[in-house]
Amino acid sequence: MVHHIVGAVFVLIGALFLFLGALGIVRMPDLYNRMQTGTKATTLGNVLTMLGLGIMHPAWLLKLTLIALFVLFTNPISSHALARAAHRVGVPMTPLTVKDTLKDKKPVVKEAEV
Amino acid sequence: MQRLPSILIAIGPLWLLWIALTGSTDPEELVAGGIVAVLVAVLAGGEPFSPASLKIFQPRRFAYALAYIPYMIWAIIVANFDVARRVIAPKMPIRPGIVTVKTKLKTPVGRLALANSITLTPGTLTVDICGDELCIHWIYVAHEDIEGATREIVEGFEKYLEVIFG
Amino acid sequence: MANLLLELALAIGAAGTLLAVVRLVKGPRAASRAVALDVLTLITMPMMAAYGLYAGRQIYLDVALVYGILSFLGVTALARYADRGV
Amino acid sequence: MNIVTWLNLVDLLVCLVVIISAIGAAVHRNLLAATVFAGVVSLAISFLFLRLAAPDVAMTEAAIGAGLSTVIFLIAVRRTEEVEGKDQ
Repeated sequence: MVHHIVGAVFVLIGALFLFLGALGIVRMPDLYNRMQTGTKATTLGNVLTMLGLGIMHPAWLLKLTLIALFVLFTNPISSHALARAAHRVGVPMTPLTVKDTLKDKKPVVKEAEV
Repeated sequence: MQRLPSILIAIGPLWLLWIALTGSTDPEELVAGGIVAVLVAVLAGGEPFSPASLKIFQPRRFAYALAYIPYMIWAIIVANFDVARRVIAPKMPIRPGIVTVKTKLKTPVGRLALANSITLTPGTLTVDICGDELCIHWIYVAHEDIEGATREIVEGFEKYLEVIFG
Repeated sequence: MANLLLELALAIGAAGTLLAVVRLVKGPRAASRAVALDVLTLITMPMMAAYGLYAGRQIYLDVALVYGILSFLGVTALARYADRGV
Repeated sequence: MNIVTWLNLVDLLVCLVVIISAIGAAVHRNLLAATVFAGVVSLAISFLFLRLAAPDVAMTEAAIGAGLSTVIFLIAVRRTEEVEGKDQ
């Protein structure tokens, strides 16, 4: 019975991190900063939730581990693809930005309304 | 036919993945999984794998790969508390910017691993790779020059990845 | 007790979903909306898995996994479209 | 069995998400944004199917809504965009 409670607490912490990720994409000023919180907080939230579920029900641990690994591997890739495409079409950065070396290297291709 | 060794290597992990996903060891499942694994490996040309990927089983590389896992887990936890602190703080302490760093890794898989690791760790997000330079969005720019940024972001991972994929 | 905690976690996840929808509606351009879609997927996947445990059926995990894979494909296709057109 | 739990709250919130994003998909002029909204609709409906104890339907909804229809919409947008551009 104890492992049920421990696992549920892990799930709860994971859900809190997921919530923080969502809060981050609302609060952050521009797309790239949103992506930072949207990638990191949700990744740890996913892994913690899967870990907690695995503690609660050890028979499912293999499949839960697969899901967690899947998130861990694909999440950076999709956010990298989004960030690259956004920079390519010239999504503006926040005025707080101090430096943009990519702009000097690869100028923005088009100002599409993406 | 020069892809044949890669295809043969790719069949093994794909078959193991099938077994893990179905979660059963019935003979029928095993045969079906084998057929699907061969088909996928042939269609993909054994793509992410190559004969070089067998080198991971050399003891030194394997030990470094094992040591990389706890290092990565610790980095992810630090990253998340860092991000959580920035999100909750009423006046968000951010100083974003895109900086360039250099990498010494040569293989595509090694660079992929480096880029993914950078994305998962504190305040950094890989935006683009051009040649041996990575353009990284940093949520709090501490060093604007290439050398400082490389020292701060890349070198911790490169120590491990150079041995694993080098 | 454990069930109550799971329900609470699901409710927190749903609240997070609502916040992400705020960004989805506000998002100045399609790119911000795509980020919101990504985050929504990442919130829904563990919630599906947690609900699977709550309901005691393992097949819900498969739904979560299939959803994750296909949504990754969708987001990547969106990014690729914006980059150079599908 | 008539007890109201947290899960009923979750159902309500998810229904709200479906309504909001369906309206968004109908209203928006930018076709990419509308595609994203349609993806969110299928995501939320897939969760509702899970709540109704229909995992097979949920899996199909996920496969069609998230994967196939997004890609097909993108291809359609690309094929038609040029015509719209000439129109303006």
